[in-house]
Amino acid sequence: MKSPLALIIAVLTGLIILLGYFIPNPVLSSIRTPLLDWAVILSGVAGLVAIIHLIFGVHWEKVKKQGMQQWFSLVVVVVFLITLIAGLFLEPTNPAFQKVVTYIQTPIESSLLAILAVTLSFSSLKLLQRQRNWMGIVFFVTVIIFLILNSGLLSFTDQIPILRDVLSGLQMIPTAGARGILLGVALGSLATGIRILIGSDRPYNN
Amino acid sequence: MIPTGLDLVWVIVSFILTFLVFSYFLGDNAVYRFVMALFIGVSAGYFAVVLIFQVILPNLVVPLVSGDRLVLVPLVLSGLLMFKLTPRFSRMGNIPMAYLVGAGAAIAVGGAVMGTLFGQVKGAWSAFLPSSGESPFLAYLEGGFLLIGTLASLAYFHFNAKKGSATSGKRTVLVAIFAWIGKIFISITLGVVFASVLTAAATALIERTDFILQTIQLLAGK
Amino acid sequence: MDKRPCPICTRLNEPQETHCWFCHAELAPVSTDQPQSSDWLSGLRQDQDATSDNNPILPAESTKSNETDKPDEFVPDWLSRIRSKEAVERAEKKAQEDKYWAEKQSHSGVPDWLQSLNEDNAEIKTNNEVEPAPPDPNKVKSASPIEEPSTTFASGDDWLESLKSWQSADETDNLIQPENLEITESPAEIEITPQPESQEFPEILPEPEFDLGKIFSPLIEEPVIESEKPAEPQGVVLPEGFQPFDLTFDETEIQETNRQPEQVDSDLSSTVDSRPQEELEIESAPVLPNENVDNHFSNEDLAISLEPIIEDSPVQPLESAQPIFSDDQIDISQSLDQSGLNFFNDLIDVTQPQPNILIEPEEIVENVPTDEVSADIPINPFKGDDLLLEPFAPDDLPEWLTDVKPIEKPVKEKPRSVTPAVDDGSPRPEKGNLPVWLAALRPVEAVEMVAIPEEKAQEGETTDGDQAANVMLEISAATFIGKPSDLSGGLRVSNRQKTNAALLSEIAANAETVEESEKNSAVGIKNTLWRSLLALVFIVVAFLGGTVLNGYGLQPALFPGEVVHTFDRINSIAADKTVLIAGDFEAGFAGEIRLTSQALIEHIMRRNLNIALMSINPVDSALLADQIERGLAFVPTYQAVGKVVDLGYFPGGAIAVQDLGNSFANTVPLTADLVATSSIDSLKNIQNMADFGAIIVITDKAETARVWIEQLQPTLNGTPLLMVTSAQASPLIQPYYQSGQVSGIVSGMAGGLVYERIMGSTGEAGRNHTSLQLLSVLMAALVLGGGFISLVKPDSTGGKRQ
Amino acid sequence: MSSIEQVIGFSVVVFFTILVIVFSTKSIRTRFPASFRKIEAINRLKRAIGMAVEDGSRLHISLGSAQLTDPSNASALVGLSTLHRVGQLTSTSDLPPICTSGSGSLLILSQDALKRISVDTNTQAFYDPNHASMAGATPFSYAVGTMESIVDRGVNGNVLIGNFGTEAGLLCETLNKARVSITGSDSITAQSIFYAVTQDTLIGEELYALPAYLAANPTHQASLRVEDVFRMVIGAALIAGSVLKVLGIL
Repeated sequence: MKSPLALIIAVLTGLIILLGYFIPNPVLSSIRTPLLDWAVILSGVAGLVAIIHLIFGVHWEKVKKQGMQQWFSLVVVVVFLITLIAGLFLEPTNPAFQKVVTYIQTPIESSLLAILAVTLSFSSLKLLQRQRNWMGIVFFVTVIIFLILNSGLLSFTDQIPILRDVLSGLQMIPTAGARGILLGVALGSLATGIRILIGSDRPYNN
Repeated sequence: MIPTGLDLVWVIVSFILTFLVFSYFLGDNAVYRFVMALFIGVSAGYFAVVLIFQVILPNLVVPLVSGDRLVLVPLVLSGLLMFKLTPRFSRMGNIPMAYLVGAGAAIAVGGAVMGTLFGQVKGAWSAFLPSSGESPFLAYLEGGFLLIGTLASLAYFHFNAKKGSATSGKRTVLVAIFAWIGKIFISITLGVVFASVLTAAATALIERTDFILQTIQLLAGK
Repeated sequence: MDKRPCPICTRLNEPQETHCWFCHAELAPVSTDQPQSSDWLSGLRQDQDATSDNNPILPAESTKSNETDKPDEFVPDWLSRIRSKEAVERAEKKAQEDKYWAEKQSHSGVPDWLQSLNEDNAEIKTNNEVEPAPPDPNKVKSASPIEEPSTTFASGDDWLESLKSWQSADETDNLIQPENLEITESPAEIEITPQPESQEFPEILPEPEFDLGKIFSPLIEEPVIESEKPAEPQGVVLPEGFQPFDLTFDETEIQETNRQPEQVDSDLSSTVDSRPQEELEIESAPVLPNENVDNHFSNEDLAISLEPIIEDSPVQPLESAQPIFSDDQIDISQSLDQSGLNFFNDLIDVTQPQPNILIEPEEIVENVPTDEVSADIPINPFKGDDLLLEPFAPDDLPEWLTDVKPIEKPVKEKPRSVTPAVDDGSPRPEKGNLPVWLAALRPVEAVEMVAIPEEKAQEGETTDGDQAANVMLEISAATFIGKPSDLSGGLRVSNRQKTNAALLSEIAANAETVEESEKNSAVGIKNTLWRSLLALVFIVVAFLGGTVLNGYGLQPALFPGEVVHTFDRINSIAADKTVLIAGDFEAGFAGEIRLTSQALIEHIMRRNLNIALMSINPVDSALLADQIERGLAFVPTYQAVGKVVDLGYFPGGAIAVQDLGNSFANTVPLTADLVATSSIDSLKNIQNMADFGAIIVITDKAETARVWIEQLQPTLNGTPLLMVTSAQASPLIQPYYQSGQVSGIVSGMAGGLVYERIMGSTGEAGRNHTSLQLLSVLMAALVLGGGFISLVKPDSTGGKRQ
Repeated sequence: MSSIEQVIGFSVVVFFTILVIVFSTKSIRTRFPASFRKIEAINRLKRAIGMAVEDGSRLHISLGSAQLTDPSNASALVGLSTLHRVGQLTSTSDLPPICTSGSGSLLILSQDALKRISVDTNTQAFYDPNHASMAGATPFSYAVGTMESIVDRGVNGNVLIGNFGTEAGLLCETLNKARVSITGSDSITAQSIFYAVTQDTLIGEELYALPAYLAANPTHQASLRVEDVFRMVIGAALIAGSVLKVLGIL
């Protein structure tokens, strides 16, 4: 069953905020600013809802089941509770609590990124097997050239005018390609947003 | 800066965690999964604390205490959103979600038009302006090259097929030619970005190995 | 009529006979003193010792059709025996039967056997009118059934008895053992029976499964049922591959459960017997435990699930109506506890005309408490029928196949939907596993999405002048693709078919999967080994670059302009100005960001500028604070306590940036420590972002950099916007630097190294620079080598080709 | 931001909206039926959907970690439309799709989408709110949680549509174990990773076309046609503006 109230709220909110982009009216701006702030607050609350669901809806349910996953989920729940309680007592600006980020989260994420260096390189071995076409070959050649460029091994070319211009021109190409991609993405975003604003797509309705 | 005391303990924890994550090189294993569980729990806990102290308290609770009536609206909406936790009453949360989606759609449209469309179009135009010391001819050449690349990349995405080719899905000749050129530009772009991603990841690996090295030296020095 | 037809086997008997000579069933007119005809177990046991004269015979019609339709190669020994005995009997009775069957043939459109049932119904109805008192359910349970069971389950009993000649006593006993019930209580017991199979073995899967619905609702005419077939929702767009799938069910089993109560009523009015509705209601009264039903079912439930029983009730007392269920379910139906709903949902399935759908008892049994099973309950024939599916299966198959067990899948314990239109209580469909080679052959056209039907549009278009509004309506009407309501709970397949499927899957698995999984695991191990080796090489190279080979790396000959401009901008900031450092990066990039930005932050500290820290990512507060702390190690004279202000985390991403562009003072009223920004010396003069000395955005993503540039730069009025980015964002931010929107960029470790060089300091970037160069070359070599190998030895599966 | 830009921007939005509505009308659709070029990755997705129904395997859709308050949310909204459509198309299977995301609002919307699918397709019995989950609170933890979901739930087909960062590389680690994985992102970084590591990648704007190619509803196809119209307008504007720039007028 569709909720007309939800539709009206979505469309109205969207239109007011959107008009604020185009019409520099102080009244409109005074309405639009709190609307945006509320959206930010709601986004934060939605984050809390999602975390509660993640811990008590997903992982706590897994804790009740048998198997190896049970123990991993138990770790998730326990660690979450410890972090939450510590944070509630210490507050997030406390340097002691911030060590959770600097000494736990950062090393883990950095290590994951480091893993990517290996796994992406390994996957790139078969790049041409996956993309055996013109695009793939151009991609392949570009990756090699720019890896060497990024390494700084070709820094001597800065002193050779022709080579420098060629490499400079080569580095312009991504600008054109990225611009084309970004314009396309903008068109797609525009279409997606408008479909919601005219009530066609309603991801919020039950 | 040599860590001591509790800081040293944290460094050792960090050191161990790095090794445990690196165990993934040996394949997906229980140790790695344990660390990932720890990671998910810690990040969720930290995020929750930040949300409580830096979003909800200053934006909902503090204004409410100080008598700001306008805050009742987001407060009620937030309350309704909490109903999404229970499947039975989840419909109550549709209103705040509708609000969020409407706002998000407007932000997407506004950002696409005012940010990206205008920004990129103006950027393409500005390429024709010669920078300081550059000859206008070179600037036009450069701008023209970029323009063709941009147009071709745009043409690559063209979706309409030519009439009568509903089954073959072929584009018109002109669009097809431009699309082919655009494909080259796009693949170069993706290649450049991918090379940069590899560089960033390699930097992370280097930073981690450097950390391992430093920690070993620190512990050996102790 | 001289001869009286048996209500079970429909054969003619002498008028003085009280029991059928063929099947020992009671003959219809004798309404009192019914023997335990439904004591199926005892009957079966007696038949074990019976002589060949007593061998049961399949219904004549079905036998006839079998003989004509069925290829010879499908006739097993046991069937030959049955047929030979039948032939003898038929020869004796043919003359009398011909007359009788000729009479029956006059009823067009209704199968003979069903017609006979209807006639029997009429007879029994008369009997019930004589005895209208509603039977006590408890009594009914223990009492022998009256006439109708024998009528209703005629073919079932007949079929069961026909088995006696070939079925061993052990097997027969097993059929009715409770343990056996439990054993067969596999979760996947109910599945689809493919149409051809049911046609292939009509003699072993006779009418009971086919026509349970007809038996339970003999008053509903077939054509009416067909016309009542639920239309597929308008606008349904199914992939082509799905269409036959659904159509199959449209033709077979969707019909009944989708019937709305009023539709059923209208059907009743056009029943064969054309009995008045009141009469039907009266007849239903004795049988239905109405008070219980009222307590536990919605009107819709009753209307849909019980209608057929109501119709049959006079001739089908409860215990005979239950035979499809286990005995203990009779108790359940009387107590009608919470599980009653499922119970009757199951009943719905059974009462539908289901030519190719078999109901097996296990699912029903699982809902029933075993302590309610009473020993003296007559074994119900339908139960037996269902159970008989089990022993039949092995006999249909060669012995070597009988060991193949159906694949069991766990029953989901979630309660079913209470919506009658949705939940028919059926279990989940059995999964199929196509071999990989077959899946690969599947043409995409088979699942090509059908174009959006135009019918939807018509719904929305009422007037010409209101097209926009119509579009809105049309838009909102999603293209529905749904399960037919009675399929929502799953599809049903017999155990025998499961056995066949298990066999097939076993063969397929042996042929493809095992080999493939072995191959995959071998490839997986090989990949892991190679990857581990590669990781080791990477780590060793990184170590060497930072230690032994440190200093051998090539230094940049020229300093890139964007880094030099950054340095110049920082250098030119007035001493009393505050620099805003906004962090918008993930913790994973903290290492790279530190290598990139360390020299820049040192530079700001050396200049003794005020710093305001702001984080758009929740973790950045901590990471920026850590950066400042590290900077203090190199610039110990910097008074961080008074000079650095943490503004905390700003949620909202792009919105926060936009707000900052509009007004800093309004957007940031408090610091992270909840102190008013207006009360802080370094911030009290700042109303807008343009009032800062410089804005340094530290980010790892080109997208977030774009947001800052596009949203904020136009409001800065010449205040430098500087970017410190991860290497991965650099190529996409360069154009902004070239267009002048960004004043300077320091990107990646290479940028950090250049900044260090400009500063004349030595830091982490310089220490690790060689490692980066080595790793970059290594990665380039790997990609190159991999590419050459790919060209020389292409992957057998092939990639995307143009 | 000049006022002329605001007027042009407003005009763009208004004309875009009008054209979407016009192209959605039945008369236009029947008189000028749409025909789109083929996109191989989407063809494979269609095949994967059919296979998922037939062999009873599960599809997984991941929406990335964009916040609804970010401009990059459009890709996630497309992911939601895709989730809804895929859910409809696989409704005859007994394994509804699972969905992971990296932000709270996307979690709630994906739960709503799954519930709506179950109502639309009479499969409430299969609805489980836990089929949609926020796998992690940060992009990397989301990637790690999603990897676990893919492995633990026996997913045989993946659709990754949304805003991803470098963590896309981690996700790709498990994608290759599935039969089919369709990837697409508005982020060029993620696109490059997907292109290098996976076989079926939707590049740039192609991801926004996914619901239209899956025939979700008339406006999706209409908006695709309008995008083509505006693409030409943008092309013309680029050329005209460049000429004016060279001439020194602009």
